[in-house]
Amino acid sequence: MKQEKLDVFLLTKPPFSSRSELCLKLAARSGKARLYLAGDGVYHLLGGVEEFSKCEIYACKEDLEARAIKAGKKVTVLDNFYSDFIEDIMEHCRHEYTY
Amino acid sequence: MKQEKLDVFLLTKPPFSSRSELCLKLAARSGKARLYLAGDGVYHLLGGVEEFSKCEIYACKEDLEARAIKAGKKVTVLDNFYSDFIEDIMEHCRHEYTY
Amino acid sequence: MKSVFYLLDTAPYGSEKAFGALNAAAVSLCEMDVTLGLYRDGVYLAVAGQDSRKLGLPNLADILYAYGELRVLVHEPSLMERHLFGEILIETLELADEEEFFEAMESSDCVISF
Amino acid sequence: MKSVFYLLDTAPYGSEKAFGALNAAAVSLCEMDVTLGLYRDGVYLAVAGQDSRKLGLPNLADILYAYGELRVLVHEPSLMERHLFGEILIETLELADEEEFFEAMESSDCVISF
Amino acid sequence: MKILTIVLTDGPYISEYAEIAYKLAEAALQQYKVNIFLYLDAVHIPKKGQDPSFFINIGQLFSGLTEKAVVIRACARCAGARGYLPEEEIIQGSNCRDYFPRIRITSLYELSEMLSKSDRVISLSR
Amino acid sequence: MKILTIVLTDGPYISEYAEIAYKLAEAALQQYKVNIFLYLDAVHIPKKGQDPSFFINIGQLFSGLTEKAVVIRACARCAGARGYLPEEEIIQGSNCRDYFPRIRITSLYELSEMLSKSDRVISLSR
Repeated sequence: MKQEKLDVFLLTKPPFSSRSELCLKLAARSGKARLYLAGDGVYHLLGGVEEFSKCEIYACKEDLEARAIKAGKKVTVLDNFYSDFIEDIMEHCRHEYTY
Repeated sequence: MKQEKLDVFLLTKPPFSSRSELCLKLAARSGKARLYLAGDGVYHLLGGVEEFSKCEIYACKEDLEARAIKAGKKVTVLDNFYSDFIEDIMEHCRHEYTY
Repeated sequence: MKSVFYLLDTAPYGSEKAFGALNAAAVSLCEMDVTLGLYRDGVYLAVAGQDSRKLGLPNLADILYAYGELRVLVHEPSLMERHLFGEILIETLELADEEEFFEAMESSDCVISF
Repeated sequence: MKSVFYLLDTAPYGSEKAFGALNAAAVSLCEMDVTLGLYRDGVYLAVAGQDSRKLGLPNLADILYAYGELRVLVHEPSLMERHLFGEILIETLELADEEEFFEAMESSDCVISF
Repeated sequence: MKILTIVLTDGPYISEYAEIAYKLAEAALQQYKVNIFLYLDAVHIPKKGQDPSFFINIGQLFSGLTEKAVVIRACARCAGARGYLPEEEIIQGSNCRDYFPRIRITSLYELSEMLSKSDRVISLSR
Repeated sequence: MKILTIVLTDGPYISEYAEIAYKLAEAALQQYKVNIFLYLDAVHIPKKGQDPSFFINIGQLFSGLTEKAVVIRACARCAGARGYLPEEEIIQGSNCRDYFPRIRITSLYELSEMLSKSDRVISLSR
């Protein structure tokens, strides 16, 4: 599945944080990016980050549940979020950023 | 001097902080406010906070020096910033806010 | 001080601050008029249906329900900005426009921020 | 990792973070290509003439001078926003527009944020 | 005598609020009664043995305030979470052996009591 | 074996990054070598005796990681400033009696060494 070496972004900050803005700018520049949402990062789904960003988007299930946030169809909700993320950054990615 | 009971604001956060924005909004609503700038709050002087705000403005000398920020003529630079601030909030003020 | 306004502008779960603000507000209830104001990222606390068991953290919505007598104001413009207007919110909370929210701060004897 | 980009977006003196970023960048100099990027509130570190003696804090501008071989990029749009363009800046620093700044991040093997 | 209460939520060094609180307390203590309540990360402030080579020793500053009658209390839940545990015995005015003398761990209700008795409250938080 | 290094700057409870770092390390340690460098407030994480009634005990989580060969080091300057002092003697793999076993206070140069030997670096900071 994850053959292509893409840039990987882990976003744990909520919208309106300046780090979030930086993260989304870098992801947009990358063109080919996977965006992992965990912690307060899952709040980006409320604003429809999956609609305006061209990234593949993954979200952490337990963080969604805690915050009562639903993920749209374009978002992959991962049960083993951290294992999948680790495999991605260690094996399949070009550059990794965390914000 | 400080006879009139005004609202007093202590601002220690830099511009673009959401707390700074809240502080300046509340100061504008107050109409009669004294604004004390300390810590990173002194960076508001770069944007000319003394021009667009109707408050009397006081700034902490050692914080200006550390950050190499100069205060304009409308700003009172206090040597004994904290003593003056304490006297103001304990004796002469209606409501005190810290951000 | 007869009244205190606790201002929470941090999102729940990502930090201990929301839990800290709730506890501080709760213990003040017997001695003072208490308002908890949810502002900016603090408004995320208002969303109904939170289930934090898998995170091993206390359910903050349950704490809000447990202190039903606590007055909680939700800053409407912050809700709107965060696309929370369509979401189901905890029903014991009070929506406040900016004017009402600021008036509640101004009419409290002190404001404590988290 | 052969190169590291330290991102500082916090103002000096109000927090230990600027001091921490400078130290981390300094110790990395012998083993890696190091860039310190001043972004958002981090650009306040670039102002010349800092004198922190009365605060009892280390003079961060002096530390910048002491590590003259450290590459420090200042994000120009952040400088502009903060009305710092008219101020005298520490001359050893390098101004970078957004494109150059992001390119430096992208061409580093890792980014560490403060 | 009027009463000033300062509420802190940040630990030392990472933020300047402990130092600002010290300066506020120092300026106020000659004329007013001063309380400081340590909440969340601020419970790290009174830890003994701080040795900040480049910064002012915040623990010592706060210890000095207690010698001038400033009352400093730390939230029991926040302190316990961070490994500062209250003991039954009070030694040199403190119930925590990790803390400087006279600085005590108390229930959060003490915050409420401090607030309700105060003429002015200053809250400093990142 | 590839190496992952995680750099932390926040203390426990006040931010979720210690927990996220734990989950990342736990997910990585079976296949990769994992280092964690504790900087600034993160030097509070390995303090013994944490008793968070409502939260997960972060100190114990990190202690558990060291049993699975995760290397955890704390910056000497940051630790010293906050009252965690290194001793000459190493007991149970640690040179700080306030810390859990196997977690050691080291020079900041260790961060640089960890970074230069790593295949991937994750930095988590408020």
